[in-house]
Amino acid sequence: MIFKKSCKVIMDQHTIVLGVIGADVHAVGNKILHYAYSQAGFHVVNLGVMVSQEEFIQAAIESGAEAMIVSSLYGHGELDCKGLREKCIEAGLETIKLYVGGNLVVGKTPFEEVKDKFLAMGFDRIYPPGSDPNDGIRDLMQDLGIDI
Amino acid sequence: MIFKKSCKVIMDQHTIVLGVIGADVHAVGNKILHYAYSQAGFHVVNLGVMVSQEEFIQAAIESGAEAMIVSSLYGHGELDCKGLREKCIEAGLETIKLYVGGNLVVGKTPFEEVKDKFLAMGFDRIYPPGSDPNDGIRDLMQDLGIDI
Amino acid sequence: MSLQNKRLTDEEFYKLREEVLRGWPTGSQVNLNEAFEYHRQLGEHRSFSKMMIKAKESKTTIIQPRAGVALVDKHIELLQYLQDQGSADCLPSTIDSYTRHNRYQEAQHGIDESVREGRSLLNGFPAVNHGVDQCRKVIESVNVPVQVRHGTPDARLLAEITLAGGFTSYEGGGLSYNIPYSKNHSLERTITDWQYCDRLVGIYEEAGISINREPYGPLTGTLVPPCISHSVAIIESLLAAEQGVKNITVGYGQCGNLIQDVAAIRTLEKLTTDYLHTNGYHDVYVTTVFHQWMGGFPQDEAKAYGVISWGAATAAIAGATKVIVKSPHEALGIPTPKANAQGLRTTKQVVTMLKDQRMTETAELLAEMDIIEKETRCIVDKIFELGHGDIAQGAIAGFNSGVIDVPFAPSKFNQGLVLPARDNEGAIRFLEPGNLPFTDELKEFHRKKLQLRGEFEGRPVSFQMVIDDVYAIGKGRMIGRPEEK
Amino acid sequence: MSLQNKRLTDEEFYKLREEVLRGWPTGSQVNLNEAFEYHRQLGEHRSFSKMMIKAKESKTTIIQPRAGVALVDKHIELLQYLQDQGSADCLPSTIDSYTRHNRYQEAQHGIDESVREGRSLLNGFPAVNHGVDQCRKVIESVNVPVQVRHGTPDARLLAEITLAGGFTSYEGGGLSYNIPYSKNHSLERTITDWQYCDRLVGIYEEAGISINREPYGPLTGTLVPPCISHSVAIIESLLAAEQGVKNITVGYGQCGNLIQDVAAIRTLEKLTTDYLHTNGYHDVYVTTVFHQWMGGFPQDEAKAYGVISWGAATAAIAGATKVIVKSPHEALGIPTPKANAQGLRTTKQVVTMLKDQRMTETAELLAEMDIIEKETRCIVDKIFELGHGDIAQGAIAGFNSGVIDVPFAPSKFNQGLVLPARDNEGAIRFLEPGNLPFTDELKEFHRKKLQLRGEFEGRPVSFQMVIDDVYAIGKGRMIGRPEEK
Ligand code: B12
Ligand code: B12
Repeated sequence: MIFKKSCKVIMDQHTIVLGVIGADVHAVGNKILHYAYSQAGFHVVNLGVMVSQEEFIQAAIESGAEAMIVSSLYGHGELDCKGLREKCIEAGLETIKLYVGGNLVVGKTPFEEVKDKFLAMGFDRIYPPGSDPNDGIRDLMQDLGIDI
Repeated sequence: MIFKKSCKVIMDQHTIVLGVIGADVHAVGNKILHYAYSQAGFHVVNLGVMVSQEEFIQAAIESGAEAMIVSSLYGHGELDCKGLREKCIEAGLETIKLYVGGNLVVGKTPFEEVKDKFLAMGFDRIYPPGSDPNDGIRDLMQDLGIDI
Repeated sequence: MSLQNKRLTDEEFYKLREEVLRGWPTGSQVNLNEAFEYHRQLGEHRSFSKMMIKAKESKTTIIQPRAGVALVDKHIELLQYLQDQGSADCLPSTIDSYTRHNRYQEAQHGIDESVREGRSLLNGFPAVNHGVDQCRKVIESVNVPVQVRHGTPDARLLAEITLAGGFTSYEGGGLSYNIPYSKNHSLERTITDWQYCDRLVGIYEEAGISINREPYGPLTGTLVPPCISHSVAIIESLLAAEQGVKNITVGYGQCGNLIQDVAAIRTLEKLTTDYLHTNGYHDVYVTTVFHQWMGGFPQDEAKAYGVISWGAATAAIAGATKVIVKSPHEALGIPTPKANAQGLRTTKQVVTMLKDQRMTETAELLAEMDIIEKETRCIVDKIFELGHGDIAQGAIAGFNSGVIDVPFAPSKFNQGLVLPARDNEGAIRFLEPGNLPFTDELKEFHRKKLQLRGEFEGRPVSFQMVIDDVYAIGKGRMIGRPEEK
Repeated sequence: MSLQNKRLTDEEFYKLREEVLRGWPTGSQVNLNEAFEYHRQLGEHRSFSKMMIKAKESKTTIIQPRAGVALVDKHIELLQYLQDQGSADCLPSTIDSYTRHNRYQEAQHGIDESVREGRSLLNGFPAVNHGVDQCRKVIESVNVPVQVRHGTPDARLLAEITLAGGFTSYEGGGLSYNIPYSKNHSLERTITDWQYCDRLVGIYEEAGISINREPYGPLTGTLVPPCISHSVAIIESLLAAEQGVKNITVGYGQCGNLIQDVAAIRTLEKLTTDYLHTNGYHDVYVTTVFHQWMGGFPQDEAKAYGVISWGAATAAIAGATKVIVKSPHEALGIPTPKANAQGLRTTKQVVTMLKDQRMTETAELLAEMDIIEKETRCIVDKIFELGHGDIAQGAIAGFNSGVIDVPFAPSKFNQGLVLPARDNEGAIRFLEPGNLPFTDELKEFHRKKLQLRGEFEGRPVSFQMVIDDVYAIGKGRMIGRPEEK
């Protein structure tokens, strides 16, 4: 996988908060996502692994982030992500984009089911296991109206 | 697999005709069946591979066999076995036992389907892929009323 | 008897040809010059010979399934599926058993029944009945080279039709498609008939169209020690080269012991090339094909995947040019397209992962190579001697006297005196060498090896070991040990 | 700081214990003497230590799955299925992630939700919440030894409950269950907490009940060079032995290159035994466990079978005592019982087929063993030095200074300066050795190895290689080469 600088966002204007939610310690994908979004030109606030909903929100407020890129690999994604949208709204982050990806539920599950579940929780975009980071980057640029 | 002499039929009184039907050349199972039925005490007339229905019948008449042990591995069993029962009756072999085993049809198929198909063709016993020769021997002793 | 390893003259060939083409109505569709033209426009990517050369040069192990069904459209669907979903590097058309025995009438019946029942009642693709144009339809429907795989003692008409039909590789040989695949065909007959096939390939070569030839390596697929299949491969390569064949892939069926298998692939290539050179054939390009385990398979699919993967790993570690792939349905029946593609993808994963891990020539490997080479040379050299220098005559005399002898073969022209069994590491040795012309040293080597196993298992070396070994892999082991060993 | 590698006194231990058992109401169920009695009547066939000794002595590679669900009945069903349908030689109870982080409240919530939804919402078995009796129900429901597998930095209460509950093996350690599994736990804390666990095991040993301990080998499972995981295994073995542990299984996660993997398993056993002896621990029985590929898996099941099988083959060829098995669902989610059993059966087929094919000590293997041994000794000896002879203090100083450094680890106490990448044969080397205390010779070795790959691929040695290698096996390769290489 090659993360092209060609589609670099102009001048780090756009900030995102990145992290792995819950009690999840899967760090490899997080390190690569950090690298990929940075290469694409985003200003990345990477909270690493084991991040609580509160930490995500705190960091988004402090950094003025336009999106949260949430990963969950270990299977508790469903339990951990519930209520994040509501808490964002409470905290005044009405317009923030919520992206989530990884192995979101326990067990091999048809992706459509998973997608519906997380859409219902208020996420804007949901990515299946092993998604290419570039897909998320492309979508985010589009959603934020960034020209490439 | 061990072929026990303990269940030896008394004094080669019982003859069987053994062979692989049709254009089928799978010889390994045939050699082992020959060995197994002989060890069990049967008198085995082994026609080997590529045996026609006519050859089976001819050999049964000549040897006074009580059963035909037909193998078909290569998938054409259905085409090759059709009509064998009728030809046996025509040839005066009304009471001969017809056993068949191997990979009887083309492709992995639920065994019940295969069994019904071959029962309808007039076979007395049908064995799934990779059956233990001992099963056939035990059944034959029972069917022929041989004490063990 | 006039059979000799000598190139057929044009006169001889074209005279035979008339009769061959009359074997079934579709024979009249074959026109050689038109066929050459057809091949010329097929494109490099459809040339089996070119693909094999490229694979060998890039040190890649390419993968190929077995596949064939009765009806053309279904067959095309199947091949496309294996190409697209199975990542097959090249494709086969496996021929049905009636066609293999020239029973075209019965094949036709099978086609008709298959149309009627809406499923394939034949165990392969009846290419002769379908004829030249239908074969071309198959070839054009895919983007990789396609080979005829069969098991046909008299494969002359099949060769005429399929080569004219655009196939670029032809499996088989006068020994390897006789001894394991026939009961009554004499070797005189089949060698002669295969000289025809080889000559036909030679004629294509001379017209600038290279056709790959693949002597069939695994023979009965059941505990065949390398020296036996190597001898057959070498003899068939010499017979083919004489008729003008230029691109040969020699084959070998996995035994299961890694060292023996790697040694086998390495010596197979080396010995074939050596014998070709010594006999004056200098421009034959030799590659190898490794067959995943050809004996009885476990019925459980998960276990079958284990067997398939171990075959794939061995092929890669040995550095075979091509590997023939089994499916997780192997023990039960001809695989569905899906199961076939699964076997392919498993294999692709393994050979690609192991691409850069060829076994180096350790002392152990060299010792095993040395054994195989010595054994093979004993056999092949004796066969030359029996034929007074003529390998065709020698082959006949060799089988007749048991100087070469294939375990478990159905042919009545095979002596069937040898008994193979695994040694204590799982390598296949001779429990009974029959009339193989081995030196005392070699015989002693085999005796010792089996004695060690017997001692370990606490039982005498006997036929029971052979039976146990036949069943072993199907039952999840390699060596057929008594229970609790 | 008072932490030392010194056996806890009874006073220290039992004082801590009071607090530990108060961590969750089920703690009050534990009574040591009653637990010893319980173990005494469990039967030899349920002893993990005995099984490991027997496996090593009979040169068998035994197989074990990962498995755990939220509810006891479902968990029992799962384990019975893996025993009966998966031919697992021993079983696990994989603990859920909330329990691993001592979040018993959340685990309880997960149990409740699982009951409500009728499916497991937890990624493992919450043993603490279920308590001693429920654990015993699990143990008694199967006929093979059962191990606790987790990833818990503070695993004291879990150990108390599960050992009293009849488990006979306990995975983890103060380093291996911290660095890859935690972000904020200090090593002082986790080593101290694991001294408690080890001491508990020691107390069982002293009561005549042998409990197997297994430091967790694969760490982050992602391109971890053998010397790193070996160093951790050795340190944890020394820490465990000091507390009275007598039966240790050291682990290693497959790299993928056969020679490196075999060399790793051989040196792991040798070095662990050596260090134990040199440090005065003479009566510890050491065995090995090989983990099938622990990094990203291919999503396609057929391809996953290929990866699983190659791991199984390597374990057998290396002669590992135990192999931990992946399932064809690995890339997608916690496997269904069926998929889990399939991975087991594939593995059983391969290890049984290859039982008699251990790799002999070729020059190549010895050279790789020599490299691993030198690297590991550099690290471990430096750690002893940093700890002024105390390995516990040394380990903390070692991680702090990057003298030992785990790639891709989440812990903030890990420097994360080293970068691993595959060489041109697929062995894992250091692209960037960070602060590892390597000799110039060793550094040069790694530099050269990667340079050869760079030359072959026609690109500079860089971080892009690391990324490409992380993805490679998931994408069907081993080395992350640029396209068309
Ligand atoms: C070895 C083998 C070959 C060898 C045979 C060598 C020889 N001359 O013997 C070679 C390579 C030549 C070969 C060729 C072919 N084969 Co083949 N072969 C096999 C294989 C791998 C093992 C067979 C074997 O020896 N088993 C070991 C013996 C001991 O077991 P057995 O034969 O099953 O016999 C035992 C039992 O079935 C039972 N039994 C048998 N008959 C009876 C009868 C009774 C009454 C009883 C009680 C028991 C019983 O007892 C026997 C002894 O234990 C099987 C697949 C498998 N089973 O793993 C495919 C298989 C049988 N072959 C198959 C096919 C299609 C072919 C070919 C058409 C080639 C092809 N597609 O490439 C040709 C056919 C040639 C021909 N005209 O017959 C198919 C059949 C498909 C189907 N039925 O749907 C199979 C199942 C493989 C597959 N999945 O595609 N084959
Ligand atoms: C390596 C690994 C581990 C390592 C992690 C080391 C570390 N600290 O990083 C170790 C061994 C420690 C581990 C532990 C566990 N693991 Co784990 N692990 C894996 C494994 C094999 C690979 C993960 C990985 O690194 N992949 C490579 C990276 C590059 O890919 P990635 O993580 O998927 O991330 C990429 C994409 O998903 C995507 N992405 C991710 N998030 C997002 C978000 C957005 C918006 C976008 C666009 C894209 C995106 O981009 C990333 C970069 O390319 C996976 C299975 C697999 N995938 O093959 C299991 C897996 C994730 N683990 C699993 C489990 C259950 C666990 C454990 C509970 C242990 C267990 N059962 O034994 C513990 C959990 C510990 C904890 N508290 O979190 C399960 C999860 C099950 C489920 N969801 O149903 C998996 C799927 C394995 C399985 N099938 O059982 N694991």
